[in-house]
Amino acid sequence: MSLFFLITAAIAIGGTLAAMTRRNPIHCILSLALGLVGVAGVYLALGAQFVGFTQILVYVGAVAILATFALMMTQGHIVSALIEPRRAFSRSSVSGFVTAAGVFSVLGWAAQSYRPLTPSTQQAPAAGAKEVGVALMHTYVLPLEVIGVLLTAALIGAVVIALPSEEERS
Amino acid sequence: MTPLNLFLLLSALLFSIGLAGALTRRNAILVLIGIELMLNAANINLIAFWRFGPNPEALTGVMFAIFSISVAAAEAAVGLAIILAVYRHNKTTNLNQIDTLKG
Amino acid sequence: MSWIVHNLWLVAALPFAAGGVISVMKQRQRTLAAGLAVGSMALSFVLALMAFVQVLTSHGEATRQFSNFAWFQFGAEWVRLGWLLDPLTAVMLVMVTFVGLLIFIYSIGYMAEDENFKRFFCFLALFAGAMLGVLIANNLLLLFMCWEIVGLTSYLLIGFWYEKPSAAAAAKKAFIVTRIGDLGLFLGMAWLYAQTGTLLFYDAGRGCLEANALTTLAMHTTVFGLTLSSAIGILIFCGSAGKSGQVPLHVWLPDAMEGPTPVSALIHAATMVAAGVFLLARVYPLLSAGVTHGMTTTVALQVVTWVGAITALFGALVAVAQWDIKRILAYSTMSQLGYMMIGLGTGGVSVGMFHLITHAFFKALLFLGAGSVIHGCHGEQDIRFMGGLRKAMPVTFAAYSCGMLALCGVPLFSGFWSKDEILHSAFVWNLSRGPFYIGAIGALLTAFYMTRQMIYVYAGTTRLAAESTHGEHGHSGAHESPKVMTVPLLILAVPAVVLGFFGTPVWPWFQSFLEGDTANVSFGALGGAFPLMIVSSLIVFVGLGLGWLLYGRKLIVDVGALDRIESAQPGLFHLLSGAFYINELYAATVVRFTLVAASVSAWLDRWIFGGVVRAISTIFVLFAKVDSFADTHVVNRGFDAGCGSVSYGGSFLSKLQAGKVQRYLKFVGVALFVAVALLFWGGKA
Amino acid sequence: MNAFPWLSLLTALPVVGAGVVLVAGARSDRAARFLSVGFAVGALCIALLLWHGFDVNVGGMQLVEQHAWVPALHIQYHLGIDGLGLSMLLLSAIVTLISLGASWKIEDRVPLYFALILLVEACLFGAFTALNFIHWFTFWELCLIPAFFLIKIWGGPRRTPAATQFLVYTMAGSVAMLLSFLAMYLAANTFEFEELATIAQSGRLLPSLAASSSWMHLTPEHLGLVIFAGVFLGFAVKVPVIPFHTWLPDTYAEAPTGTTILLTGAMSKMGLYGFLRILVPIFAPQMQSVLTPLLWMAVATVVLGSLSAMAQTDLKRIFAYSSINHLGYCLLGIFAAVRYAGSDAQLLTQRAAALSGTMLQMFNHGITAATIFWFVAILETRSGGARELSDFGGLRRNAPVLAGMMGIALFSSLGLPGLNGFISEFLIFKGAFPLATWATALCTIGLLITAVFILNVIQRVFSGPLQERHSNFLDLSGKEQMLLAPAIALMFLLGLDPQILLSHLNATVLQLTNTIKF
Amino acid sequence: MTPVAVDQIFVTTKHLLMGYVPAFWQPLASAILSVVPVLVVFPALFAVTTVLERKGLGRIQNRLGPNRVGPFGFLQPAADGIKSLTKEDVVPRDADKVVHFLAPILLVLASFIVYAVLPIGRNMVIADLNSGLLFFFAVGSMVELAVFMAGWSSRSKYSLLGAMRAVAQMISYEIPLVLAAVVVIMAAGSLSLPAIAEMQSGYTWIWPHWYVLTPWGFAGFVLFMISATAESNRSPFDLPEGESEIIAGYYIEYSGFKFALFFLGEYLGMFATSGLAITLFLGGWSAPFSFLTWVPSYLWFFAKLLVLIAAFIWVRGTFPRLRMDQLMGFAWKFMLPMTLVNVVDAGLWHFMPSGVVRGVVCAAVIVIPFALFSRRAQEGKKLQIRTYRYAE
Repeated sequence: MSLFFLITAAIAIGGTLAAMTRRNPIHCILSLALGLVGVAGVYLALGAQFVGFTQILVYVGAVAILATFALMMTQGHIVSALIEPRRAFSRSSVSGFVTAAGVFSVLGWAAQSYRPLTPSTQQAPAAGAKEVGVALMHTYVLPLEVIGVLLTAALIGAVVIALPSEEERS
Repeated sequence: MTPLNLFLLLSALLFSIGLAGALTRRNAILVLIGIELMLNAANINLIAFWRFGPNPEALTGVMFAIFSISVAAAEAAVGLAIILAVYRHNKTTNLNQIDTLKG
Repeated sequence: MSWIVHNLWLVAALPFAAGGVISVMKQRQRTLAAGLAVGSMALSFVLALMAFVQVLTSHGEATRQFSNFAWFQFGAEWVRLGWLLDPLTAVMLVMVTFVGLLIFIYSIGYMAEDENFKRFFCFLALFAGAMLGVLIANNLLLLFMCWEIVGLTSYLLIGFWYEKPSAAAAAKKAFIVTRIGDLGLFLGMAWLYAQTGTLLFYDAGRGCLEANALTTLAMHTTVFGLTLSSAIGILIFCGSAGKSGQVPLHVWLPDAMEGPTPVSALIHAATMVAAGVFLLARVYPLLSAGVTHGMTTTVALQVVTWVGAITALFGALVAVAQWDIKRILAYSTMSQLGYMMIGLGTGGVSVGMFHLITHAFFKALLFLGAGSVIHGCHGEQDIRFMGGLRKAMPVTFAAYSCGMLALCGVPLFSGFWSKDEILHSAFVWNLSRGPFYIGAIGALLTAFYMTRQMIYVYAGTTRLAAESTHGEHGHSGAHESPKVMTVPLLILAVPAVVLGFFGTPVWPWFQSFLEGDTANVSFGALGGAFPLMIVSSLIVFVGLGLGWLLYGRKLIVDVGALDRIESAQPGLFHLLSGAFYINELYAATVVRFTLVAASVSAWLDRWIFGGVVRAISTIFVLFAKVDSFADTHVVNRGFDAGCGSVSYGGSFLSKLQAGKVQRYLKFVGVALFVAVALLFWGGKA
Repeated sequence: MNAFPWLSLLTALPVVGAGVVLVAGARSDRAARFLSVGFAVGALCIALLLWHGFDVNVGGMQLVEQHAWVPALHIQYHLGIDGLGLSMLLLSAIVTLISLGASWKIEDRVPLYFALILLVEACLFGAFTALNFIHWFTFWELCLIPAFFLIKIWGGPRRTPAATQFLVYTMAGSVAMLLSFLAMYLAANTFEFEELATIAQSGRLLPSLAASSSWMHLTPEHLGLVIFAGVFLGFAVKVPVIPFHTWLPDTYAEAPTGTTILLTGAMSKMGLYGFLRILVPIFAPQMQSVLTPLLWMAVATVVLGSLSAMAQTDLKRIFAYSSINHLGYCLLGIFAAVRYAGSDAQLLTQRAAALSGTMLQMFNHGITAATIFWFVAILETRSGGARELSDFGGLRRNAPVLAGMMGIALFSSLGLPGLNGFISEFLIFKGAFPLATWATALCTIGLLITAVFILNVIQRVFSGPLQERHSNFLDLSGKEQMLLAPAIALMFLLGLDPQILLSHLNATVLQLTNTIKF
Repeated sequence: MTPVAVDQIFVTTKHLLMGYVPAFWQPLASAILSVVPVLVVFPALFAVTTVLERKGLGRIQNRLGPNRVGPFGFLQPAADGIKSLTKEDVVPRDADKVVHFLAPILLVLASFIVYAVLPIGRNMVIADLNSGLLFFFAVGSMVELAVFMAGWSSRSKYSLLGAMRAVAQMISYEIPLVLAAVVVIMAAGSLSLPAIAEMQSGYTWIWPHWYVLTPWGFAGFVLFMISATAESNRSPFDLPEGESEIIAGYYIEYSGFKFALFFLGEYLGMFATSGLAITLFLGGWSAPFSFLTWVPSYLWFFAKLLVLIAAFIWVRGTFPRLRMDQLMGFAWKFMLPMTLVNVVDAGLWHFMPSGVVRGVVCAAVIVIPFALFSRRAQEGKKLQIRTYRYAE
């Protein structure tokens, strides 16, 4: 239980909590970025260096930016419209929190009571770029290609969906 | 309380936070962010099980996490594009006002 | 082995090379083209003489020399080719190169006015090369290849005046009909190859014409109780029947006269048609394989003999009733080829070959003479429009007479000796006298139709000025041909007269030469042959007399006058002049059958094979239609009814579907909670 | 020579070429034409280089490139050539050049056309070098796509149905083949041709087939036949074997002539290649057990093909059927070769002869048919699109050189000795006659009918009086003569010295001869 | 002292110092010993660079540049620093104060962190991560976030526009940047920057094994430098700052030391990407000729860095600014295809046997598409000397 893990876990929890509770969506996104950096730290703590850096690259570098862009392109020009009203104790919010709390209770209970059937090996294996690359090009080459196709499809799909339709452009 | 349980607990917590956000926020973009958060929580699980599992040499968890991140990125791109399209149509991203799927 | 054996291929290669060079020359380089062709032929002639001398001066086994080489491989084996020098080759080489050379020279005059002069010599040279290739081949495959190229050049030369539709059609006919025979040869070759594992004729004991192979071939029997050797022999004979215009594959030969006359002389009288006989002579060991002491002949030889006999009679009969000077000679050639077949079948190689050689000279002479006549008459070929040419063309007349007498078999002329020998061997054939009688009748008819032709062409006064269908030149009167044409005629006339003396019963030099022996003069042999000589001489003179009786006594003056036989027996005459309507018969049967088969095949293609495909696609389309019909009328209607009730129930459920995404998510969350809870509490308990 | 992936390079070059032609040709049609020819020449140079470096004493695969592709499914990127593959590569390279030459006058969407032709070439190269089913099948199917567009866009008036028929028909065959191979994969767990052949020859294929896919309770023998039938169908359609040929005349007639050249010169060889590479090594026992119908099909292909050709009046249709007829001889050779022959050395020799002849015929027919269609293209261009026999006549007067050169090509097709067609036909007949006597004898009818219709073409096109409208018909220009001369020279060369080709084929023939086991 | 000793002088010094530290504190001490020099050297370099740039630009524009403070104006940075420190720190009333405050800090932080993986000399790297390059790009992408934060939090139209421009541009050029670097990864087979530098430190005769000397390496270097210029928002890609349109872009509302921090961050980013380019393509700290290896490696690194900085300055003084559509079109229609072609080229290089043929083929593979793409790009454009027409 290293200090590093505790710090990163704290960052992750704090960031995500802020992301889900701040009223200003921009703050939410920025906190989310912080939280995800924390998650990346958790990955590093687990020895998955490649995944950790990928996490930062993808989430901080792309997803967060994408979300801000989306925000800007929807209501970015009206700052006040962004801020959600305070209604923490409205009916739907309460029911949402209750549901989430329920889920956490069962998941947390399951997590803390879990006992692995086979003991783990103590030494953390290497999961650096080289090992990941070798695995991707050999065992997982088919999934890799599928993911490639998926990303291409998503790229094209996103462009097509987000394009203004004909009459909107004219 | 083994390290694995701790990671799982963290994952469960993040998952629940994401779920709470997704359930309570009204802004579609933030709901999407909540969902991303849930995916991340799942990834922590994957990595943790890989790290403390019986056969870490296979890199299965890492691979799964990488693919999951890729899929999440694709999902975010498409999801945000959809939100843009919906916004253009409805002039809002408030989910309470978007209910054309009503039965 | 001497130089000439190793380099025998040069004999064939030189004209080939000349032909190749001429083919890429300019149209107007006429002199060069002719010079190249004639020069190459002259060189070949010299080489042929060298080969001849080589054979002449060697004895016993050494008379047959060959040189083989590997060509290509398949699997573990190599296909080997080679050339062969034996008396048969040597004699044929000299004959072909000599006659060919003369005809080349003659063509310079004959074709002088033709714009495609160069092309003509190109084809001629190619032909000569291929023909010589046939002669020197020591491998049936090589022989076959040259054989086919001979056929091709023949095709090209017959169709030389391609703008005339009849010439083009005749060329096509010639190629196809001979190819029918060639297919037999092809199969025979494949079969022989399969059985003996080689196509080399002679290969130091391993060749297919040598004792080892022949014994095996003669021992095994195959379909119809034939021995293998006979069956293969008959297939090979198909090829030579096609090339040599034997019944029933003779139909192309008369039509081939559409080609220029030197071509007719060279290809369709002297050399190519004789190649069929040569081929049989070459594979004679195969044909006669299995002849035991008790039996003198084989099935294959019998087939050869009888086909030859029928052809001999057929040709002679038809020649009686022809008007075209070249067609008469063409049918005559057919008939003479039949004789050669009889000779080969009954008497062996030397008998047939002797007639082949003498015939080559006098028939070339006759054709060139006819060409000279046609040339003199400005392209007129119908003998009814000729007449009186004796005075106008004295040189031609003299030479032509020699040829005619030799062909008729007038004693002491070359044809007499060779034909007599055939009749003799047919007479002593122990299976049947049939061929002898047929031959005798043929000889009589030969003398008769040649007399008829001579009288029509040369006697009396000219009928050329009379209204002619062909004389578009507008010249009146005939004229003698230039020196370049008459000199070859005169040169050819000499062997036509004297060549026979090399193969008389008294001094059978030629026969011995072919068998590799030395000839001895023995007047004793004359005694056996003498009675038959008398008989055949009589037959000839009867024929001549008959001809003179019918045509010579009272000369024809009117162009439109009926033939003497026509006026007496019109039905018979028309049957003969129509060549027994064999062409028409073929047109009605074989050709029509093929055409019908072709259209049936096209129909099959369109309606059966294509139809099945269309039917399948139609079935699929039908399925689709039925399906869509069922969809719209059955399924949908039932579905609509069902839907009514479902939607009633659904409207209740749809209240839950508020369209609020988060509410759905909440359901999922609750479900997750319940599921996990159940899983843990329920599963652990 | 061996370290470098020459075969991959060869396959990739036309693809690159297609891209370059598309991009660079957008501005200038001329550039597109010359660039495509440049790439085709490059491919030919590589093919010749391979030819030069080929070890003629090795019967197996050379220049093998093998990499795992999808390891989970045992799909490999596996390339290699033996004599057969090599000759087909060379043929494809030459035929592509001929096709480009014949397409020179195309004016519509030039870069696309030439790029598609290059793509076809790439697919041919790919298919002739692939040794793994999936890899091979990819190219086999990919080949259809550019061909389809070539027909669909540049074809004659009835191009749309023709293109569709072509695509659907060949696809149907391919699907059957794919199913069969999947069944074999289930049984043998490999897509490698060589491994499949080894398994089949050791007799292990049928039992494992029966074990893995016991379909409708068939006996292993019958199951084997069903699987064989699937694969056979795929190839039979491509070759084509009568009665699976109905797509061919329409397609050949409607396709632009340059494409027809590719179709007949190289693509039809893919089917025969499949017969030799796949069917014969793997399915010899099955072929043996249905030999009689197979031989009937070969005879039908030869005889009906030639008869139908005789009944046509359109030049392209005539030579389309002529193509069927000529490939029929190959079928005869292949089918005769799988006849049970025991271990008699004499009959093994016949088998070698038949197989040699077949491979030689594949090459020869490619060259000859491509050249003939080139001439047809020339006739078509000069007469303003006329292709009917009755549209011509007497052309020899105005165009003696054209008549002479086309005559040589036609006589080569007819099987005249001294030209390339003869040797291969002789070898096939020589080998097939003792193995399948009656079928071979019947096939000689085809030889005769071929002569009839080819001479008929010569007579109707070149002989007779010159038609009025062709009075300005031009003879071949010097440039055209220069372009055509190599093809004609090749015919002579292969006719006079077939050893050039046979020396490279022989080790392969021997190997194939010995792999036919029962 | 041997050249090796001189080369390793900082390394040995560190080890020497570490010996005096108790074991428990050693990690921390080691980090401090490694980090502090970087924190000192590069800001110092920033100071030197600003004055060099101003003087250089001045010369290019035919004027003198700063020459008042100190000898030849070399103390100008100090003056500037004092000025910015003493200026009032103005924060707009409507601004999101926290984010407004955090933005420059995050920017400088991210710019500094990337130096962790950059080898500035033989054995001189703070953290030798085996995914170093990935780390570099991952942390580098945080800069975008910082820029956005700055632009958004200022509540100003200009700064928001500038921020959006900057972010769009940086995202667009990040792809060619990474793809241009991919070729090096393919060649080196490693993501670790010290390992990549080590790979290039060999020599053939006197020539170094720098990747820039291969066709794909040269193309990759050029593409990388173009992308890097855009990535660091420098001229001619400095639209986010476009003074003539949006005054100064995202940091328009900043003043005083925060403004200076932005400036610092920009230059640090430039140094870092230049350093990365050096490491990837120019052999890192290795000498350009084998006979020059006696010169210490860190000197080579800084020498190369200065050359590249000079090139940046030169480019800034030479090229006019692009239009937004040109900028994006250039990224997607030229840079991206070219980098992809370059990846293919590197693969080809890898699989072909070495020799002249390989060089020619690979050069052709990159030059031909370059010619084709650039011709395509110029299609239908009349290229001529422009005559400006003033607004009517």
